[in-house]
Amino acid sequence: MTSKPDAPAVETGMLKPIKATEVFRKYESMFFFVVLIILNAFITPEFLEWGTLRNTLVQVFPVMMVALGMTMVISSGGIDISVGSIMAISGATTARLYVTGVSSLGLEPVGLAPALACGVAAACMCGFLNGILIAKCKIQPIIVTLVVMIAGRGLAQIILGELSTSLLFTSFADFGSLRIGGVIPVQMLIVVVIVAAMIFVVKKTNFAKRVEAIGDNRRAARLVGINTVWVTVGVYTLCGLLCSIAGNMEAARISVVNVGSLGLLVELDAIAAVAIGGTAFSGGKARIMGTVFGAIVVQLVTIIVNMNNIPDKYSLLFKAVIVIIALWTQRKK
Amino acid sequence: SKGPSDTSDSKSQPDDGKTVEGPRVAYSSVGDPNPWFLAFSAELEKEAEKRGFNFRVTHAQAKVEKQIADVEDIVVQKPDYLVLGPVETKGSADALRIAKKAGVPVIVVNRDIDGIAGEDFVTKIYSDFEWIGEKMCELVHDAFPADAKEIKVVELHGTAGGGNTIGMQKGLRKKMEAYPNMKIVSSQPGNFDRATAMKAMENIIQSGVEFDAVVGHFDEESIGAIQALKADGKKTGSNPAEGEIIVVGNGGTKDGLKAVKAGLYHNIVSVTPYYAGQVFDAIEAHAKGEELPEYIRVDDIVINKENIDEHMASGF
Amino acid sequence: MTSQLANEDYLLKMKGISKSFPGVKALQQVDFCVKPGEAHALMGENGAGKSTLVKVLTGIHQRDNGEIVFDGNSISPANAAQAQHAGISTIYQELNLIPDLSVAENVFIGREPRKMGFIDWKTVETLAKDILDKMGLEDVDVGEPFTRQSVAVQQMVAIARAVSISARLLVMDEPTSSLSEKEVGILFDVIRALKKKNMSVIFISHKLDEVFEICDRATILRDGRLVGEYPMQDLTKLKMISLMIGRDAESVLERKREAADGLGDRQAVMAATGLSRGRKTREVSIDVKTGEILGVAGLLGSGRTELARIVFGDHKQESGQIKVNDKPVSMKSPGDAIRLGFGFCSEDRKEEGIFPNMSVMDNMTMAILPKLSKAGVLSQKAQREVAETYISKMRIATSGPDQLIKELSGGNQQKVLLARWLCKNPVLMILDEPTRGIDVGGKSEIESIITDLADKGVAILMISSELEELIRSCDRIAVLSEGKKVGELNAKEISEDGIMHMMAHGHDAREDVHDE
Amino acid sequence: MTKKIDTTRLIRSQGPLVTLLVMCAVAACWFPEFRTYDNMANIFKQVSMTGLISIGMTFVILSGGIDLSVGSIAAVASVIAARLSGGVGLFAVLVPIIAGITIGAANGVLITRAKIPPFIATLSMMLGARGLAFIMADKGGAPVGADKTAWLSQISKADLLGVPWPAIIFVLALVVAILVARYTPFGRSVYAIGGNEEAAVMMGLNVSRNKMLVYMICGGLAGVAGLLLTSRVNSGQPTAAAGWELIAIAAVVIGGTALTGGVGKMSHTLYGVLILGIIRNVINLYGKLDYWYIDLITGILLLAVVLLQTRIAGKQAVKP
Ligand SMILES: Nc1ncnc2c1ncn2[C@@H]1O[C@H](COP(=O)(O)OP(=O)(O)OP(=O)(O)O)[C@@H](O)[C@H]1O
Ligand SMILES: Nc1ncnc2c1ncn2[C@@H]1O[C@H](COP(=O)(O)OP(=O)(O)OP(=O)(O)O)[C@@H](O)[C@H]1O
Ligand SMILES: [Mg+2]
Ligand SMILES: [Mg+2]
Repeated sequence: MTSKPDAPAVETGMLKPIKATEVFRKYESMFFFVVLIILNAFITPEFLEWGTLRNTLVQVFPVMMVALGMTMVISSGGIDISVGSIMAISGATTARLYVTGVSSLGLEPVGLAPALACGVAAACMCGFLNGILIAKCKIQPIIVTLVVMIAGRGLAQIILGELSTSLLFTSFADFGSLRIGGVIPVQMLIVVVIVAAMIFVVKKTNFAKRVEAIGDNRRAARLVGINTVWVTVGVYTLCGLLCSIAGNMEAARISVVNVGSLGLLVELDAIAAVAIGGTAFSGGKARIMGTVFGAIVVQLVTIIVNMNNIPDKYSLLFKAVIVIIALWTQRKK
Repeated sequence: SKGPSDTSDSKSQPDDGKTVEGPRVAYSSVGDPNPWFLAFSAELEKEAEKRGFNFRVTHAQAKVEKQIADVEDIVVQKPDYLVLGPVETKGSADALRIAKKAGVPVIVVNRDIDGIAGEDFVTKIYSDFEWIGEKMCELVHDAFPADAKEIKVVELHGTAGGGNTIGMQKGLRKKMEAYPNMKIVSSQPGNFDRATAMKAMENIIQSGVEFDAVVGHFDEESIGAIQALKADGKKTGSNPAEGEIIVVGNGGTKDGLKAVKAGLYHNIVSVTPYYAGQVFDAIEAHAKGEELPEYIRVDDIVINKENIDEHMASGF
Repeated sequence: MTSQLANEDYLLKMKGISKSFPGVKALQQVDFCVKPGEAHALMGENGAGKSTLVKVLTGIHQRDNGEIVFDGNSISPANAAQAQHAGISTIYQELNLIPDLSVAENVFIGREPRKMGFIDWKTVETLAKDILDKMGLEDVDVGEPFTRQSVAVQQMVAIARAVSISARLLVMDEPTSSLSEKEVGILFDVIRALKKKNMSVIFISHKLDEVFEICDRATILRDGRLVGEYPMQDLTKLKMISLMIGRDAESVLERKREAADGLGDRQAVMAATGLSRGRKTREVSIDVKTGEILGVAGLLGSGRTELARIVFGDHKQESGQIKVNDKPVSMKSPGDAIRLGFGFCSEDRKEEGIFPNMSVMDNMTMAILPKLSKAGVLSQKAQREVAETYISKMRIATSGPDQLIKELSGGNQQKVLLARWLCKNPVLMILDEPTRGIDVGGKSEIESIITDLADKGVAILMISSELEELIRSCDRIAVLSEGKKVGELNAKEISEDGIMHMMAHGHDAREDVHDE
Repeated sequence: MTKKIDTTRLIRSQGPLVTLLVMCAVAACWFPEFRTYDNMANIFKQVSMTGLISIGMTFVILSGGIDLSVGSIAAVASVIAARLSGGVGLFAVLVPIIAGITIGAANGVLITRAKIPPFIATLSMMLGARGLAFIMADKGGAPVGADKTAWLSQISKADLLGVPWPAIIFVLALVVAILVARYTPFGRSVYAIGGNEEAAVMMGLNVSRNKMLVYMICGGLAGVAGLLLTSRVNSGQPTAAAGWELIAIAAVVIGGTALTGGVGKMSHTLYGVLILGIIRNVINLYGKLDYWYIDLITGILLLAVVLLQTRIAGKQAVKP
């Protein structure tokens, strides 16, 4: 009323009732999720069971954590392909301190909590380094994270002092396969907490707005006084933090830290999850719930293939098709 | 093992490969991030030092094309011998041709390769994977009472196309013909990797397939299976009568041995990485002009609850 | 065949054109006709639908309804290439050339002269040089990347490209918004020459003087609807404005601001001495006092923008000093300047202003996030309040605070960007071409907002290529030429002639220097 | 005065070349074998496959896109070539290349018609084509043996006047690509599209068609690379060429081409390709690195090269 007496023919009425296609776009990853569930309820025996849900969530855990970090990175207009190596570095740091100790420094193995703290710190450092190289040295994100991806595994091996360290029969490994009350895997609990925290961050904080602004127009962001260097560093550090959760929990679950294979190729699934989730690759709004369902959809494909005894090679094709359909339906005209 | 400090020492005084007098041996490793290859490579290096050889190594990161390039780079330096751990039976064969053209004799290790002994290479030395496959089959069979009606087996196999995977698959199936009550109900890739095997096992369990035994192509796969079964509340061990699932595998890793000792892992057929001595024996024999057989078998053994203590230290 | 006769009098006939975007009917049943050899003005307020009509014509947007007859044929171009092929050459409102290619290449890309199938670079460069020389751009090195040129030169290059495509119809959507009078003069000479060759021109501008000078007829749009088509001689400025806004024009008439008095005694909010940076800024000293509006005038490329950037901490000065409230400050980034209470509205709306995929609300409040939040947690309610206040205060045509800014018309985007800084209550506001692309009504609104701000004690540094605008609102005007300050005029001395003289003086000096 | 500026300018514009020369000088001092003709020929031979892909990738990146599917395309082509190697030689050569072009065209369709961002479109294609390679391979995804006697298999082994054929193919393709990029309307429009796609559309360039072409060229060159791979390893490798996309991207970027598109030189990609090849070669010549140091050193060298390059080239207009 008060505004625009001579505004153009804006039909306020039209904007309110949201169109079906828009609903679809907004909740698209969830739509795929539902379709996959329904489809499988018919074709896959034993599909609609608690065990399947549990398997899905436990197996998708590292991908989901990494994808959440990746969502923020992509929202800032960047990309991080070093996530798998950061998982390995984090796991290696924890395992070295927790299992082996550092004999050359006369360091005996330490307790789980300090070891984990160091593991998390190491991953954050890697993220920090990524951010500095990108924002300060102005090297393109894909190259910086490629370097960290390559060098990271070597570094992880040096940290660990060997290729793989076993966590078998340790209380950390027990934690990794812990089921609360004998039913709910501990991973599920962590997912709920982290996702809630991420949603809060994205919906409510200045930080997320600044990240989005940088992703949308870096130059303009600088001119409204956003410290683009530190926000970028913050984003990659956050991604590192989430990688550390992924890396350590996965190591605990499989009870080994093998720096050659921990987190290997996780970046592909994570990127696919973000894409299905609808976060734009040109930067912009981070869509956390989209990524969550995107990750589950990616994982469901693998699980379905396994459960139906379809040769593994087809799951690659299925993933490709799903990502394409997802992106095709949410494309902007 | 060789620590970081060693390397930085040798780096600080750049050498052109002539610091150690004596025959020069280069090793082209598969360079897979698998403890076995590192153990083998370390063995070779130790043995080379002991016998006064000048030793160098390249790691192919499990990529055939990188191995070919590695060998090309190696022969430029004209070593006296090339020890070749083929990434892959067919793909790595061209490395033989390159070495031959440069006049570098080749000793093939780890796995089989396409080529003719005595012509393309001197000899090949590795475990008998077909025998290992047969042995694993036999061990599973013997764990059950002789009158068991049906023994349903899940196989978690290694990377497709690898000589060892092919050998074990072949041996397993060949021997199974002799045991009509045995049957493979599911065969999934574990890719010698614990996480992959564990996921595969979890999904097999969830799909409701029933089984009595698991055969892993490598300890990592067996342990992955044991973990998945444990998380699901199933027991593994040596006593099928009490509902325990029999897990048999190939390997001899530290974790594998630990699991045998803990009674969770029925038997291991070893695949020893400790045969560097045989490799250098072959090199020295060839240098002296002696005739060598086209295949030198590396002997493997069965590790079980009874003999676990004497092998505990040999884990890699 | 049958319609031949009717079409003879018109080169272009658009009939009943409608176009809607989600939530907005940008065009409703618009008719628009252009005769051969005429310059036809397309007029309307910001958001009236001018650019949309042009884009429908050139195939960027597909119309929902209506018919286009061009040169006797019914056309429906599916993309710009088809329209160009049909004989329509266009300069779009948002500058659209290729930043990293050379100037010469930008003029010729898509139709490079070739020798044996390969591009003949020599010919490309000589031809481009010829064309640009004719447009008064003798100084431009055609081999340099396009981005290195100032916005005005870029605009001239775009014009050169469009003109050199031999077409039947030339469409110009606000070609003059960043040009100074000299360039406008050159452009008009070009247009006259084209008219002689029986080419038609569609001319869109918010500068009424220009329209009256060059155009033969005008079509006026309001809120996406056709108001009417008029021969220029039937219109007066006042009449045109009231047709555009649909009410009496009195309220939007521009008034000269009463110069603030007692300025001499006031304290300088920002005083810079001896600022230098490369060849663009040389030994410039400048100061702005509380409640003062300082204008900065100069020809294109005279270094006005560069000066503003240095003062805002976006570019580091190589020498010189900036004092704020008498204290020397060192600014490493715009963030530092903003903390000192500065605000800066860039001339390059698209590259440096808007966050295209964010809402009007977010765009407006991006510089005051800390103010609207507690412990880093942002209050959407506060954000919305600010946005709604300024949407109504500045009469921004938008469906609401949540609309994406990229969906607004150019002028309305500009208003949002101004609001971004207004809502911050700055101490010093730096405005680089603040009214670029804004309609008559908006301009006077913005001028009065700026005046109000100054009256409240905000210091304002305003760069504008429109001398009249500077003269109307400024208390003092500094004139730049070739990166140097060539003079300063206070309220009493300000006159168009005075400024022109100074700028020209500087210009002459430049020609001497430039002879390398 | 002007002359001085020109030399620094020249050095700046030749950042990748300077970096390459520095590397060569260091390597040649350190390893006598590095200087041998055989070693040089090896390096060219070894980089020929990723080099071909880097050429295609340069076009793609110049156009403002990216192609992650090249490695998978090479794998598909490799398997097809091996399957056909026993039959008519011409087919064994043409069909894999056509397959590469086809997958490239599919990328193009997804990007230009379905408007899927290149990163994602080609990521899906990377997964999909890899799956395809596995499906066409032997049971369980095992490699397909190629006919060793076929002339396909000889390409990578033979040489012309001492120059290996793969190197000749690579250099020829590079020369053609340089000419195309600089002297054809297609080449220039690739730059224009990468510089500002919206503007290119509005300037009336045929953006969709040219983008299609770019991805088809890239796919086709990946197909040729797959062919050379099969020839080199005498088998069709469904798992091979993984990570080649990253090598190619790195080579292009080290060559100074901006990932944002529109800026860069085709010829400089050669330097990027050689720099990466030399890093690998030098590590092998050294031959004493522990397994776990190889990745670390490779990464550090790569970073050093990129830093050196950006330093030499000065602050380029780095858009985010
Ligand atoms: N892509 C789009 N999506 C949604 N709405 C749009 C889009 N483009 C334009 N509009 C709307 O269409 C209307 C007309 O816009 P247009 O750009 O044609 O105005 P204009 O007359 O050119 O204004 P100005 O003088 O400010 O340039 C505006 O209300 C604008 O918000
Ligand atoms: N040779 C150049 N190299 C890099 N940037 C340049 C060059 N020439 C101009 N620019 C940029 O173009 C912008 C405008 O330059 P400048 O300050 O000289 O113009 P101005 O006086 O504001 O004139 P106008 O805005 O009318 O073009 C500045 O941001 C400046 O950095
Ligand atoms: Mg407009
Ligand atoms: Mg300016």
